[in-house]
Amino acid sequence: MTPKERINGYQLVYHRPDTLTDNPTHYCPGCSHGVVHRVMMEVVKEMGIQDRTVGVAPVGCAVFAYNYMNVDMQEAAHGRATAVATGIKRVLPDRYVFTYQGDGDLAAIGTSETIHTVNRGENILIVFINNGVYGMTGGQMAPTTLLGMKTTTSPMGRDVVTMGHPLDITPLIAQLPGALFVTRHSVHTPAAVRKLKKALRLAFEYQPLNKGTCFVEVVSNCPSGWKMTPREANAWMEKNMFTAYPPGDVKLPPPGLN
Amino acid sequence: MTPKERINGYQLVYHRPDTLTDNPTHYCPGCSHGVVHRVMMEVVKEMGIQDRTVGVAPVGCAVFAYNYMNVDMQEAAHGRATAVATGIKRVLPDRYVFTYQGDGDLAAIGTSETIHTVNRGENILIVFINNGVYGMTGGQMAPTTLLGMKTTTSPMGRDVVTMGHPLDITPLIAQLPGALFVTRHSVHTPAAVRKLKKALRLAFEYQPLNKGTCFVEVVSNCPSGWKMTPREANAWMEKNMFTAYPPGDVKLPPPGLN
Amino acid sequence: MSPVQRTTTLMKGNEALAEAALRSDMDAYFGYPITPQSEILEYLIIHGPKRGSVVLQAESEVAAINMVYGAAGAGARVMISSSSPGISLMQEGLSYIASAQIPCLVVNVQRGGPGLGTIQPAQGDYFQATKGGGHGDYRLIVLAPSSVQEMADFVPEGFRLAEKYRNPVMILSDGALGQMMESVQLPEQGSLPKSIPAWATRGKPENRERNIITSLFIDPERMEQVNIELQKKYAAVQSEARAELDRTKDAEIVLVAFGLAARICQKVVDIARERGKSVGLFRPITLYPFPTDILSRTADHAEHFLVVEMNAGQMVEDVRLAVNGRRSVDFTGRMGGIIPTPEEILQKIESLTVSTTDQALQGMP
Amino acid sequence: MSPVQRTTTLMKGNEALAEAALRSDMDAYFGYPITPQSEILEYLIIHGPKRGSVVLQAESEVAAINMVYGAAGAGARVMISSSSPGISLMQEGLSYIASAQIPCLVVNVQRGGPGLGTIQPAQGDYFQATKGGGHGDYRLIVLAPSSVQEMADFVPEGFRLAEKYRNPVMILSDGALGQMMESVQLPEQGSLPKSIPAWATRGKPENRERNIITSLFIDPERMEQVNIELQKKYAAVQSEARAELDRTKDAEIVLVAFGLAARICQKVVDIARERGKSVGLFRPITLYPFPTDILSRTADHAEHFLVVEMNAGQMVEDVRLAVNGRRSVDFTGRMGGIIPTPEEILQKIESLTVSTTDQALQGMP
Amino acid sequence: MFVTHELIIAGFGGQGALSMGQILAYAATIEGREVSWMPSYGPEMRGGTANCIVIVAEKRISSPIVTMFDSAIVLNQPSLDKFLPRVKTGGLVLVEESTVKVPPGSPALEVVRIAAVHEADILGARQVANTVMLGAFLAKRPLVQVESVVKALEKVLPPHRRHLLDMNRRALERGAELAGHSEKLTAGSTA
Amino acid sequence: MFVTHELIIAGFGGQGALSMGQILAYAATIEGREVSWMPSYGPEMRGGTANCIVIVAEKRISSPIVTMFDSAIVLNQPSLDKFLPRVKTGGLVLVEESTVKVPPGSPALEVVRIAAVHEADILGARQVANTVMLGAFLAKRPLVQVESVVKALEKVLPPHRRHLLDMNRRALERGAELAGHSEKLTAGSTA
Amino acid sequence: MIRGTVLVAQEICKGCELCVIACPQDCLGLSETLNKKGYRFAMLTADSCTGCENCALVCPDAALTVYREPKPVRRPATSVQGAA
Amino acid sequence: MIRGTVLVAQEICKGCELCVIACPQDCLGLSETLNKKGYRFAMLTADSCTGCENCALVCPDAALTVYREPKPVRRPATSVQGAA
Ligand SMILES: Cc1ncc(C[n+]2csc(CCOP(=O)(O)OP(=O)(O)O)c2C)c(N)n1
Ligand SMILES: Cc1ncc(C[n+]2csc(CCOP(=O)(O)OP(=O)(O)O)c2C)c(N)n1
Ligand code: SF4
Ligand code: SF4
Ligand code: SF4
Ligand code: SF4
Ligand code: SF4
Ligand code: SF4
Ligand SMILES: [Mg+2]
Ligand SMILES: [Mg+2]
Repeated sequence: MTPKERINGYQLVYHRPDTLTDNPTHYCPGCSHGVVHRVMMEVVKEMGIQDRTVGVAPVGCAVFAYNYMNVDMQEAAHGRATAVATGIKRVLPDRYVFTYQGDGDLAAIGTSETIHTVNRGENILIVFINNGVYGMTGGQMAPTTLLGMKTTTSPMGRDVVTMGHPLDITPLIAQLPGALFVTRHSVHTPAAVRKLKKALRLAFEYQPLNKGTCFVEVVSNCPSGWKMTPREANAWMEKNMFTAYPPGDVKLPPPGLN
Repeated sequence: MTPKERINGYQLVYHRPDTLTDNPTHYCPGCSHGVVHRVMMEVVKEMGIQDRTVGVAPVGCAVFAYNYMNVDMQEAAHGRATAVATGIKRVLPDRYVFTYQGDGDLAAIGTSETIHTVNRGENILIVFINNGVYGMTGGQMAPTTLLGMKTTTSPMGRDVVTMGHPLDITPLIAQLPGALFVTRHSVHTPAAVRKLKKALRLAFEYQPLNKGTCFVEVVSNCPSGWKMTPREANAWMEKNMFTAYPPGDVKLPPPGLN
Repeated sequence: MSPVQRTTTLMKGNEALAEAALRSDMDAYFGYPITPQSEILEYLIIHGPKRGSVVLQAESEVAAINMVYGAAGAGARVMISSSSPGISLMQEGLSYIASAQIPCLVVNVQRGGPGLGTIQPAQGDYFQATKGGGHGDYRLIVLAPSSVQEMADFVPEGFRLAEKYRNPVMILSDGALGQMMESVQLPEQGSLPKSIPAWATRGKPENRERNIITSLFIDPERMEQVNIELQKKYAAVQSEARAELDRTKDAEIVLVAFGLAARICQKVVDIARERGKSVGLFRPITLYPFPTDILSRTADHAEHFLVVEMNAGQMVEDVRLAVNGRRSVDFTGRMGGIIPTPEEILQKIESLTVSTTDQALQGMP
Repeated sequence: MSPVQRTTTLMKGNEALAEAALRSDMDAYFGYPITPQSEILEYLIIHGPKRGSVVLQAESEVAAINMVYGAAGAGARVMISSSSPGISLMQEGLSYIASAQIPCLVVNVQRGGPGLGTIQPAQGDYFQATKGGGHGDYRLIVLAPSSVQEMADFVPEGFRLAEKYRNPVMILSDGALGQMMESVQLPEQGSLPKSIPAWATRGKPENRERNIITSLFIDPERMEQVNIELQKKYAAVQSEARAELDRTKDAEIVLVAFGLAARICQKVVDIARERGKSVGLFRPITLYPFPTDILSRTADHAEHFLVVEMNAGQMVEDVRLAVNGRRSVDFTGRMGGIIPTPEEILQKIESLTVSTTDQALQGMP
Repeated sequence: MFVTHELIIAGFGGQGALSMGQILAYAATIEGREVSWMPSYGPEMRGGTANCIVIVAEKRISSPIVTMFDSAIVLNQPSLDKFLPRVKTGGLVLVEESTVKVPPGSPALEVVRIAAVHEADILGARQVANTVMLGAFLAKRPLVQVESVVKALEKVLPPHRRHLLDMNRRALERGAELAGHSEKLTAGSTA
Repeated sequence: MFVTHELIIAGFGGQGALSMGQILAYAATIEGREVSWMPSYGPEMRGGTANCIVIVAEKRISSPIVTMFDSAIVLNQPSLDKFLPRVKTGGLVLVEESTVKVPPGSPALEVVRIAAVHEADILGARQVANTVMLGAFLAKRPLVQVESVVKALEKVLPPHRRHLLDMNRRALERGAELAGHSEKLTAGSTA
Repeated sequence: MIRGTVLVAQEICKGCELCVIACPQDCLGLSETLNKKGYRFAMLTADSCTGCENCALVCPDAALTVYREPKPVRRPATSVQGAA
Repeated sequence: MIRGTVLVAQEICKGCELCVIACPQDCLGLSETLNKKGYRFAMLTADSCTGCENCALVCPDAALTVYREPKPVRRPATSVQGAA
């Protein structure tokens, strides 16, 4: 049966949105980045805001996000995505502005920008991909690397005495009065993806209210950095990453808002 | 009566410690910096650790701290004092290492270094002088400037929409597992000074235990930046700063430690 | 709007610059306090917002320069200012901005270095400004004001050049020019045309491809193409080279100085001429592009060049490159925030003429 | 300890450098991952701690360079490494380190810029390294390896120079040298003497004044004195200038190239000589101090200089300054991570000789 | 023709040396002169010395910084020590009487002592001590007219200080009187 | 005299092109040759192409980067397209049979197809496909002795992989056999 | 049960198997052959697909298009009108 | 009550008055004259000082030295031994 025959008489129920470009991604097989890209662009598509959306790509594996997301984008220096987004949003206050950042980008070199952007309550969306490792540069330790976790720069496992504790930045963020909505998700199951999409939709919808920063963490895998198959990686993530970074809402907007 | 006559037969009960140099300070009249310097050096003197203490001065009004504190010191770049202290402590793990930083230094440009140093649990003491203003550069808004407070860069008072909320960094710090002892003080009354001294003594004493970072905030005045007399400044501080930054212990070491 | 009469006002250099930015319809300013230029931020935060300009005190210079990247990448007219150490922190950001070809105006009100240094005026950041303190082959267009008037004038001019060439422009000033007051004619409000650039990231309408601001070209062939584009631009920028020549035509000795040092040298020329010495002054106004050709022509008749800088000798290299061995090029300078006095420059001039006319006598016991 | 025999090993440049650092009794290393040099941190974190060296992955390059300041200011032998964008972020810190006269070793494994650029090898940071990318008048001593062997050799040499002059030393390498493997003889463990400097901040004993590490000299007279001290040091450093000369004696055309580009040029010389052309190679080993005098002597006999760089033309300025108009100096280069091929350099050589010998014929229809 | 005048005003930070210079500069601008006002600034917010160089000229001013001065207005002792040797021969040195002692043995200069603080107290506001000094200076060196100074003050004083305008005018006049009556010393006579 | 040999090894990331080159470089070092191994590295962690240039020579190697090669070992199609034109006339092109198709019409080169993946499967571990290729290459261009390769493997293999040594030796031998028996094509004959 | 089917963009698929794991009907698997990038790619291995979209939801490369049988339009009994 | 006294380092004092405020005995005040730096400086204005140290504790410039009458040594009655 040719594909054409197979779908004959059937209805299309899912197709990649045209807010994603046709470029194949450079991500490793099974990497969460692609899922999050797709879901974000589905939301942009469904809300019909492609013409009012400006994204900021990080330095990290998602550095090429602008090759895939079919919206106007800027590629920021390592760690500075939220500063770049602040610049954009301040001069274009009616646009939807988001950043997309890895854990190295957001929680190591960009810590200061992250905290101050949220503290100012910039009306932007920050999407935070926490895969516990520097994927792009070959799997070095990230601030969020778990204790005992082996990376190329914690070859015997992260040890707390010399390397410090995993940095759980999301609750810190949530504590800042400028944070409007802080939530943590994953994309390892269809149900998780559905939840993430709902959260992202809310986060985008809050933006024109000018009530503060929305912060969506996605606990993610990095099959290459972790040296696992995608299947193993997702299982490992659920077992280990979720203990340290449990999915769920961390801070909800005040009741009146919804 | 000459001074000599006056003290004839009396006992010396207080004299500036020789861990302070003889240099007169450049601080404005009534500025808290001088008090904190003195108290710290009294502790160093009383503990007899002058020969094992290395301090790090910030960029801020206390940039010249090394002119007054009679211990080996390094003057760090703006915001980087804790990184400098990390460098020192890592190569000299048996020394007492402290930083001394203003709110602009520690909580604006140095946010990232502050958080990561504490997160690594570097075994150093961070003394944080929160006067709600950039004193050195002429009274600009600091991260800790209160809402409505007038500074040269918030001439109509800090407004939350464009300038964001005052950043209360101390509870954030306390939340990090690397923080051992986090406490907040002031120096506006003799009693407050006594409390601060006790806290500083504890903080120094914890250091050889290698259990993490000690963080001592001193809510301070800045008569010049606030455009008040020292007397007014202390009264204003008590009334306004203490509401936002209430003195007290924020995080105590685990019970076994003392 | 009816044209506003240009009136003369007495102003600090920093404030004149800030007011000129508002009159140039600057959309946004990002900064962080640092002496001796905090007045720029302070002035703008009072006057900017009510005149439609975003003014934001960032948490650091690193954040500020990246806010500039974002805002200017979104098509806004953006300025940033700082002083030496703060400018050093922006070097990565400036390299990105130059690579992504984002127009913006960067002001460095220099102080004495290196390190934390002093807050007194200096010119030690010439190399950083003109050769590119960040990584890779990029250039800033660098304007060197030498009066409060030029602190104001070079703002619209800087924006114009930045937008024309899609390149960051730097105004390389110093603490003395920032802090001193002189009378100044401010530019007229609205005299600098503004339009939204086609490449700006402001949301992708259906009828165009998405706009991307990036400096990442992982494929080296593509990266080289970008570099070739940049180099072509820099070649075109050479036509903007400017200098002010003061009594150089008949000068035997030509002083070369920029910014505040040029002001001192003007006095030196006055005195020297009174004393019957044929001294002139060559003042580069653009430090990049360096006015190589104009200077080279001066070398057709002048015998000696004496470069005067408030540093250890930086521009002197560009002077030597321009003169290319045809004439002697000497240097005198003061460092660390010290401003050379006319007297010491005059002495140096004496020693120069002695050393050439009476060379044979030199070194005798 | 009995002296260890120097054996030949096949190693990546980055790893050879890291191993050489351990053998040079480095006390501490601070770094942050960035391609193409992450192997240095990765190697050191495996081998460093068990051999007594502190190895710490910092939260950023800014933090890392300031950790270096602290540790080296406390008298430790300290190294840091990064690649172009990361080095740009260190410019403020480097200016502080130079001003406070703290010895340390900084490694830049360059990649193509500007901006985020590409991860391919390049030499676009020459200006930044040699003229001072940070603010104020300071210099790094800059060593340019051109083989894996030199990646190793320049580590103890870099530490030695840093400690001798109390100045930061930079090894200016590139991604190709960092990533390639060649056989290398590693330095012997403990061959570099070490002592605790008297100025280090390690706690003030009763019998000495407190030690202070600072770059703040608010009084301009004092700041100028510090600058004069620095300039005297840089004058003394000139004696360390080094270059490798390959068949320049009888060369009509002298190629000038450093690092990887010099390797390519070596091949060019081989081929050119085979073809009967008298071509030689001048390879600066120290980029600062630039081997001006040695090069100038070469200009006594050579007719043309052709500078070959993996950038848009940076070192060529120093070559021109050295030659000072006596000979023609041309430039050819590739940018953005592209490595020039021997063929294209040979072609350029052809065009040079054509353009001088057959100049009259040029431009004819 | 108007002869270029190069003046230094120096005192402790907070004594108002800088603003005195600014007022003079404004006044000269109002009269169409070329003016430059150049402060020296230190790290301290208060305390420390503060001084400014004011140059008033007819044509474009070349260097805004000079090392020898036509006059000096001196508000504290360290400044006197620093600047006395840098006043040109025959130049004018105006000192605030209560805070500055003129040492004997200085070169031949016209030294005028003004009890500006005392006069200001009498006038009712210590802040106008500066204005008294300025009035005295202008009596000696009429670089600008008193009216221009008043206009400058009108421009410069913040709205909530406008009521001080009259007092300032009186201070200027009083300064001029004092300068007229003042015991003229050459530095070197007992101060 | 030993003649300098310039070789490119190219494939997808993860196929082991780089490590194959390293083994060869180690082996040549053991034999006292001058060697350089130069990878090209891309942004991707997996996927993308990866290749390295290995130069084996008797004397100091000048440029570690060359544009024309004496031989090429090719493990995927994009690499063939890229490097086939850059093999010198008369040079050797070794391709993995199951993944690379040699197009007709290429210049006259010695093209040898090796079913390395298939052979490795037979030997029991797909990872040794590389070693099969290397064995084949060395049969054609004996730059180093097989024994040196085995010694290099001993040095390079991590302890927990030492048991693979024997299999690798067999893979080298098998590769050599295949190269001997292999149908020699000039590119251009139907592949 | 509603019937569905999926199309796989074979040259985009990287064979990560996440769809295979996510499919509640166990009707996805990987090909034996490789695509141009060297990956095995996802394919329907049984015809039990219900068009539930789960596979598409977890696919990092948006390589899946999902189709479903039209829902049998349940017409309310009262509105029986002639289909056009 | 124990009697005490304080010495003020007049050239170091900046006249901030914090000691004046802190003194429970109200025995500190500022001078009429200025020191070399132009500040009025702290001085004892009454002889009610108890040597409590409060002033010294809050002084930012460590300008105060505090003295106190020796405590009357309360000798336990049983140990009356001749003082050497
Ligand atoms: C200033 C600077 N430092 C370092 C790098 C190198 N670098 C590129 S990506 C990266 C880390 C990325 O990790 P993360 O943010 O967690 O993203 P991931 O790749 O894991 O998605 C680093 C350190 C750089 N490009 N620029
Ligand atoms: C990189 C850099 N940016 C800015 C400055 C200017 N600067 C000096 S001190 C200071 C702020 C000091 O404020 P704070 O840390 O609160 O200390 P305080 O003076 O209030 O005690 C600033 C912004 C600098 N020296 N270096
Ligand atoms: S390295 Fe990790 S984060 Fe990066 S693309 Fe691969 S799997 Fe994803
Ligand atoms: S400016 Fe403020 S913080 Fe600085 S010395 Fe003066 S009072 Fe103290
Ligand atoms: S999830 Fe997508 S990329 Fe992965 S195997 Fe399935 S179709 Fe292919
Ligand atoms: S649509 Fe559902 S049933 Fe069909 S293949 Fe995908 S996951 Fe399986
Ligand atoms: S010691 Fe106590 S009583 Fe005496 S002056 Fe000081 S505060 Fe007052
Ligand atoms: S507290 Fe100290 S500085 Fe302040 S008035 Fe008293 S003695 Fe002087
Ligand atoms: Mg990551
Ligand atoms: Mg402060």
